[in-house]
Amino acid sequence: MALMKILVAFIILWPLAGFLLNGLGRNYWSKKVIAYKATGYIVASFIASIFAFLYVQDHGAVTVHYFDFIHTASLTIPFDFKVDALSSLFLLVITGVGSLIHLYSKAYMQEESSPHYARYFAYLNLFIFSMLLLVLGDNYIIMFMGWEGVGLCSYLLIGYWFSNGSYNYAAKKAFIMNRIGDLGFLLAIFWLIAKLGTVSYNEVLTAESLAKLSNADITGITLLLFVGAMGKSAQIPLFTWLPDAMAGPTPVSALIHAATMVTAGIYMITRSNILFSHSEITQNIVAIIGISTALLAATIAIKQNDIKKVLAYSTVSQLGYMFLGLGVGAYSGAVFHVITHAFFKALLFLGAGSVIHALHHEQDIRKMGGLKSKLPITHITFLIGCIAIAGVPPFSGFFSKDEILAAAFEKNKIYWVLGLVGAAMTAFYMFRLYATTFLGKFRGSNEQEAHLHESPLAMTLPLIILAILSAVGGAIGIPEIMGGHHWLASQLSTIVSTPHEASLTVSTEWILMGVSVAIVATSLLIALSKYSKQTDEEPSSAIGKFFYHKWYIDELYQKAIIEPLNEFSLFLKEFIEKKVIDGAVNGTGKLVQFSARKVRLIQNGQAGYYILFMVVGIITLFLIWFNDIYILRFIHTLTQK
Amino acid sequence: MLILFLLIPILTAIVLLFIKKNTLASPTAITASLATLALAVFASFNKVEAFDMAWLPSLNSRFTLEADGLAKILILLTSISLPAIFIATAKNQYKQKNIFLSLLLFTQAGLMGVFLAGDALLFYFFWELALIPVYFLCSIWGGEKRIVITFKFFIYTFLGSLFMLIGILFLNAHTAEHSFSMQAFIHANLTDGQKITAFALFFIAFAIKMPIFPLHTWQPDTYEQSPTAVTMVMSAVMVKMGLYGILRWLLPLFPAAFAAHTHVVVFLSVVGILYASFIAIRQDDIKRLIAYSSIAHIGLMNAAIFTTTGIGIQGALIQLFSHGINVLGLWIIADILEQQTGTRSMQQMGGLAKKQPTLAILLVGFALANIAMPLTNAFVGEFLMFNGLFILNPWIAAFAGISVVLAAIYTLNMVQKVAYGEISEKINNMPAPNKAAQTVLIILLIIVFVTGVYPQPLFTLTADTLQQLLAK
Amino acid sequence: MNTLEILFNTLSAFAIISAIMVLISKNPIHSVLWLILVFFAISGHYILLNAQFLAIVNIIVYAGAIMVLFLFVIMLMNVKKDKEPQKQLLVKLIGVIAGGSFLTLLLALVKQNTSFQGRDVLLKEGSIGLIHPLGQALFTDYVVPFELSSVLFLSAMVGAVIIGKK
Amino acid sequence: MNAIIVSTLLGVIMMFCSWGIKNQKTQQTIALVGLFVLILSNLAQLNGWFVIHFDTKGMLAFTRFGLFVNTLFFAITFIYIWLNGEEIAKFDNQAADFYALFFFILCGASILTSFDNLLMLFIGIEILSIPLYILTGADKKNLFSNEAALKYFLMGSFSTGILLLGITFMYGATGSFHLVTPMLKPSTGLPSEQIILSAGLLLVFAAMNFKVSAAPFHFWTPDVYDGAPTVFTSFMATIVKAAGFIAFITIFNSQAKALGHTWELVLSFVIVSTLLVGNIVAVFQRSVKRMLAYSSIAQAGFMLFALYGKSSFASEGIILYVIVYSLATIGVFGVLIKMKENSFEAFNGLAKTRPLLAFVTTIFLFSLAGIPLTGGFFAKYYMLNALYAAGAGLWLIIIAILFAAVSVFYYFKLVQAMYFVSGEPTINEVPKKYTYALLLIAILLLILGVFPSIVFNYLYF
Amino acid sequence: MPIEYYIFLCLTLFSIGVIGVLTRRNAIIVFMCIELMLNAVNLLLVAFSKMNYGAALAMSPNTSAGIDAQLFVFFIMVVAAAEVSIGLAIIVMIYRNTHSIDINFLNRLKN
Repeated sequence: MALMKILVAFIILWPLAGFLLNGLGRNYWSKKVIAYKATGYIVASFIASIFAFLYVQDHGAVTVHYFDFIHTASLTIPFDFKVDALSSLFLLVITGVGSLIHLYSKAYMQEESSPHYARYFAYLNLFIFSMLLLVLGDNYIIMFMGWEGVGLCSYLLIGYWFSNGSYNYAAKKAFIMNRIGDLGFLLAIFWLIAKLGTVSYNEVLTAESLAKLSNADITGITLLLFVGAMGKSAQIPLFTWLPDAMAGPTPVSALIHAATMVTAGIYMITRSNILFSHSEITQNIVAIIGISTALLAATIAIKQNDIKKVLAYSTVSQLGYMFLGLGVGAYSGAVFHVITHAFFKALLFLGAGSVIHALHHEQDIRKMGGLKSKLPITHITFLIGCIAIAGVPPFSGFFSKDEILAAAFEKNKIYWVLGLVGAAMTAFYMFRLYATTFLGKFRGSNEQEAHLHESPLAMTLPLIILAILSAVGGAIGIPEIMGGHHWLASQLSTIVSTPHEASLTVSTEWILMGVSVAIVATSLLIALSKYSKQTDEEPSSAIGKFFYHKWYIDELYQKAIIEPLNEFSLFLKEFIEKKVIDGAVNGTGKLVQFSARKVRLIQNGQAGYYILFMVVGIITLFLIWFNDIYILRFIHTLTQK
Repeated sequence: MLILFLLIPILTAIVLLFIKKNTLASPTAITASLATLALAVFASFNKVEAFDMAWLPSLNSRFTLEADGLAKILILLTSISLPAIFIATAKNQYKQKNIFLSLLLFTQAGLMGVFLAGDALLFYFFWELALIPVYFLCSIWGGEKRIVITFKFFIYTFLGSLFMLIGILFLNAHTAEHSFSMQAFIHANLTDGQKITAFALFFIAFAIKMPIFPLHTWQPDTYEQSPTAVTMVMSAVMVKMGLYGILRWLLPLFPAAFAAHTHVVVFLSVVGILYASFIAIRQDDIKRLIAYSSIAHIGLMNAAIFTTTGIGIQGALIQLFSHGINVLGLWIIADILEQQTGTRSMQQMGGLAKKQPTLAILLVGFALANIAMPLTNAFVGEFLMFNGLFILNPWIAAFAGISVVLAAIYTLNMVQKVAYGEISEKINNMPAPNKAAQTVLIILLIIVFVTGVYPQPLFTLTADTLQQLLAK
Repeated sequence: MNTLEILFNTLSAFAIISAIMVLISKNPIHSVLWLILVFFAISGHYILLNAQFLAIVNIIVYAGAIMVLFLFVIMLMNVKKDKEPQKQLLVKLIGVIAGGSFLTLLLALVKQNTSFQGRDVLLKEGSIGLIHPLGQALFTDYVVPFELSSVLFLSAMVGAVIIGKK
Repeated sequence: MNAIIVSTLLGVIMMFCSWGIKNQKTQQTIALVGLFVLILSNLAQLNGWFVIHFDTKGMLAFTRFGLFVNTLFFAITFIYIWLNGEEIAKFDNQAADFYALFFFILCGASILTSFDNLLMLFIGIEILSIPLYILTGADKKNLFSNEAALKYFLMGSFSTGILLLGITFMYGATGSFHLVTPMLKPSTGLPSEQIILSAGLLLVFAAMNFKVSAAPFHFWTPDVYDGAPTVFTSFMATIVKAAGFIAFITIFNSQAKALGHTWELVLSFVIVSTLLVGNIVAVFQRSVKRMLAYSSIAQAGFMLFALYGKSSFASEGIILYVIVYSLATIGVFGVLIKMKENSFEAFNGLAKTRPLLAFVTTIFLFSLAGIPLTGGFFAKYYMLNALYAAGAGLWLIIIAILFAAVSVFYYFKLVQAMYFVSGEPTINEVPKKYTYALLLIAILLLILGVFPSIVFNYLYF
Repeated sequence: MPIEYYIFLCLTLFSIGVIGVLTRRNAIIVFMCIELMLNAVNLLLVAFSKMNYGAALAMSPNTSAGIDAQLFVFFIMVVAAAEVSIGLAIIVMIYRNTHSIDINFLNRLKN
């Protein structure tokens, strides 16, 4: 236990230390030192995570308590961490992929001047730190801390090149959309506290506390949690920030906007799956949103020409798949896909990064092509990535995606069909990307061609490792029918309430696999044949334009939400504030002035009038006194105390 | 012990009136304020006995000072703010700086008195004493429209406090042996109708002081026009007088009337929160932006207190302190920017991160605190307060929650306009960074994060007050 | 209708008419003279009420001293009748209305008042109006105000000196 | 009694000084010494020692309260003459005459604090007023002064007529001039046998309102205060008005409650209209002197609260108010005298050139506005308390408070001129001694602002 | 002779005085009207005194009731004399400076 306490502190604090040291010493250390320090810390906590993982393997889940974050009469929120199968898995992924990407960044960010270089790594470390908080926290508050922390880091990293206005805008967009989600999350937490008075997992996620919650409560809470997930994991309607987030450096896209942060939503829902599986409505909503996001993003991805944009949309659509999995109750499947996706999507981004690096920040695939020979390693690894994501057996993507589809099939045939369509499109756009980038002949400018070169080892090494992982990563979840025993599912059986056991008959499952494989294969062949020679020009068909312009969703938001809000606040500022409220205040002052100007005219300086007024005054007094004018008496009785 | 909190500032202030040399004046002020800070720190971790002596036999009012958790936390805030302000603005050139400083110290004395007074008349006394020096500070050293604006501010708040005076008179008339002490007021025999009247009379004063929508219009103008050092005092500490008044007097005296008005006031405050946030989005003047965001935060605190839920009030108690620190930091930064760039318009700033990275980082840090990022002190308070709102009514909480997003919008706008983007020539002309101010900011930022990660000391400090309030 | 009533009525009528004449006569000197007549009428009333001392004092002080003083001043600044521009009619009207309503108001009150009903004024009997009892009272009970009225004269004198001297 | 006798004698002495002694300084010194003697004699009577013992035959009744107030009057006059000696001398090489008038006024004032008979009230008021007519017109060559004097005189004697009619009615109803307390039998309505008495009281009320310049009988005040020489205005606005109030209270405290609630109505009407006229019109004035005239009307509105009903607050309050208000007013006028002109602009930038003078002026103005830490606050507070204790509705208090807030408008206009507006003040040179005298007054006000009780300790023991 | 008669008479005179004050512009005339008011009051006082005296006489043969009123009248006359001296002095002073005693021209002080 004490060991665990130290170990967890170790895992958490290394990245934090990295952040602080690099942040404060940014002007003093050389790039080399900075890079090695940063990477070293993450590696260290990766090793620590391995130990933690092993410890959990034989001793089961542990909760370590440090201090009480909030301790009042009515509410106590401990600062606890929980290491169990789920979180330890995520630990491995985060720190593992994280360290690879740090390594990669060392070379990729070489051109930056050293303070900014340090800033970059500091942010990355901070990100890892927050991510660890998120997965390790033993209650929703600590998860929320990490949750907002990663949002902040993505904000900082997207706006890393801060002198560029549009990048800042993208960063702000990302943060604010996340904030909208966070609001949902926060409200869910309040709801829990209001009903249960606690937010610790091992108190919330239990039978008796479930008993305390009415169905309405559960649905409400889960929906709000899902809103949070939407923001973080870029689901409809809050997904538009993710493609823009590609403004950040490519490794960042790889780490944050593909491998780790965006999957936080899946983690959160899996963590609280007990709640979700008690609300049919929420599950359906999750599934529907998931699948529709998957399709929407896929359609857009088909028409994009920016290499990173394509990958971004593919990420969105893959996330959609995961939510579909969650929606149909295939939690372990979702997690499985998270892990495999982390591998191959990180791989793809890094590959893209290496391409961009080679082409001096050229991102338009129409200006690429024929890089196969120039960048061999990148090419191979990228290809593996594509295959993996397309879901060709025996690569990792196949297994995870298949598991989700199977679950979908058994839940509702329509999900399955749509899922297949999505899978087909995935294969199509991925291979469109691959073909236009690597096959054919080079379409870029000459001096670009002159300088084409394979990336340094620091960049290729992570590629290779990730390639291997995405190739064989499926091994952790080979379903029974293939003679595997689905190690992952058994791992998660402690956390996931209803581990998805294959209730389908063996035959059906084989059939499903066959179908999907067939469809995927055909569509990728079409893509290859279509794009290996030529690229596609500006879309002409209406539908093509529609996809190319991302369904005009950004424009829609601009018109429907942002501008009205701006107008509204301008109206408040200029009219309500200045004219109405302040006008009233100043009006009283003016009234006094005005009446002063009028009343003083009585004082007209003529003694005769004065005496006249006096006589009138006396008469008035008499009238008040003797006839006791009724209004005055009324006032009096009114205010008689 | 407690009397020192009044004596040190007042005596120093009087001494300062005769120190003409600036080089001598501001060190004097700084040392005095640091002395009070030391006292305050000591007081907040030890038990201090009340100070009591006869004052007005014919009115049966006593000179009573007593410090419970609520008082202590605000005393602490005050005595942190003053030295911070003095040091941060030490470079600023004011004509007759010694007068300036001494007036600030008088204000401090007034604030201390307000937070410590255990006797209603005394409370009112210090309430005004805190107001009058500020009036002079703003009107003499303020911006070009200062006279009109400050006068409006003065009349506005003075009128409010007059209503409170009537309330005090009213209660005092209904107490046995015409006493002004808290206890006597609590046991004053009033009909429910009279209770509500008195409640209203007190509430107007506090509402104007805080200020809550729609009585807030004096604030942005005043903050904009007055010298930033004064703005800091007003925004970091003075607005807390209103909340303090509500916690110390309103809630204990009229629990019933309080509960009766919960929904009205909470609704008003929430409307105010959103209103202020929306307006803040469109501000280009950095001081006005901070002013409006401050209005929003204060509104939230007020709403939380009026939920009369333990958790909400606890949150407000914490936030009293946290908001003070955060907004102080923001003001100091705003002041540095104004002093060094000579403008307050954020359009003309930009690229600060290139020119003065440290300042930019500090700005981001306080911006995060301003939007209640977790692990900053503001998160703890706002989390608890929203929680209280939610317990009162989920829909109101959700409604108010929108401000979380809005806050992100305007704060990030500010950060983007000031720190990021291409470097503007106004920023480019900035002289060397103001080390003293930056040190202060760093210290404040450390406070922000320490209390954000480990807020327990604040909880323990305010525990007793919370108990008393909940006992009602 | 005995002699007293006749006297009362004639004196009253005389007083009121000449009072009105004071108002309406253009020439200040005429008004002064009319006023003197009013005073005589009032003195007549005093005699009727057997307040001989006051009657005499009234004649001497008012009709004699004060009014002569007035006359003297008017002569001094020889204000002709046309010297005084008239107030415009409306103002006069308002004045009359105000005064009239003042009168009616008071009269109404007196009418309502019950405590005076049937109270009579003792005419021509009674010795209190004679010099002897008055003097007695003045120098015993009323010595304080008597002495103090000297202060009044002193201050009046000083004042006259201050204003009078160039 | 002592006060009355001694002040008369002193008046006579001063009269002869004006022939005997030509040196202004000496005259002032004599006057000051005389005042000192006056104070002593009054204190002597407070401790039961009389110059001459004789029965006033129920004309005068000396109460501790009245004698205490006398002391205040004399003390304030002392400060006043000490401060304004030179100024008074400026009018006339015969300042002694004015001193004589002051003493006669004081005599009248001390009659008004102790009268027990309507005859004495009448004589007292006359002794008080007649010298004032002179003082108002003292600046013989100045048309404003003349005009003010005539207006004051005509309206004053008109109000005397009203007063006499009132007294006559009261006599007719009760058959005596003594202040039998209460003359009326307590009743809510108006029993028909008391109508004439009430009418008489009301007429007296009106006349007294004139003396204390309460609306709607205030019309003379602005013109007279404005026209009269500033130095005398400050005397008029303080001692004289205060004396009027004391008389007013002595008559009506005995009667008020018996008059039933309609009385409260009448009083509320007068109070509200006084506050309204005083405060509102003052806002728009351009001449400081005239502004102060209106503000004195407003202050009268506050002092009227003491009439609302008898209570310890009322008696203590009126005393405190008299002290504070007189000191502050004398102070402000003291500064104003030194100004070349009366406009607000004249004060621009006074804080730069003469910080101390500006400071004391600020204290006086704060005190008039009733800002805490100056005596004015407690004065107003006591009055409000008295009002509430006497059972007035809260609405009246709230109105009063609102007008108090309005008063800040015009008092602070002067503060702004002095501190925030830059400019060159048009001011005659001010001797150091003079400034310190003002500072002394300011300090007194501050002390009263923190420990008002010190005044009352003397009142009862 | 009923007291009401006297009251009516005196009030009438008094009101005539008031009207005179309100309607005339010549300072002296105004002042005279005020004197008229005072006289009306005097007469009323004497009437009251005799009324009370009559009432008291019924009780005791040698009462001095009502004497106070007559003395009051005496004092009123005294005061009036003093007032007149001052008033005329002021009027003369004004006449010296502005060759007019029209109270309506005296409105330099206003507002």
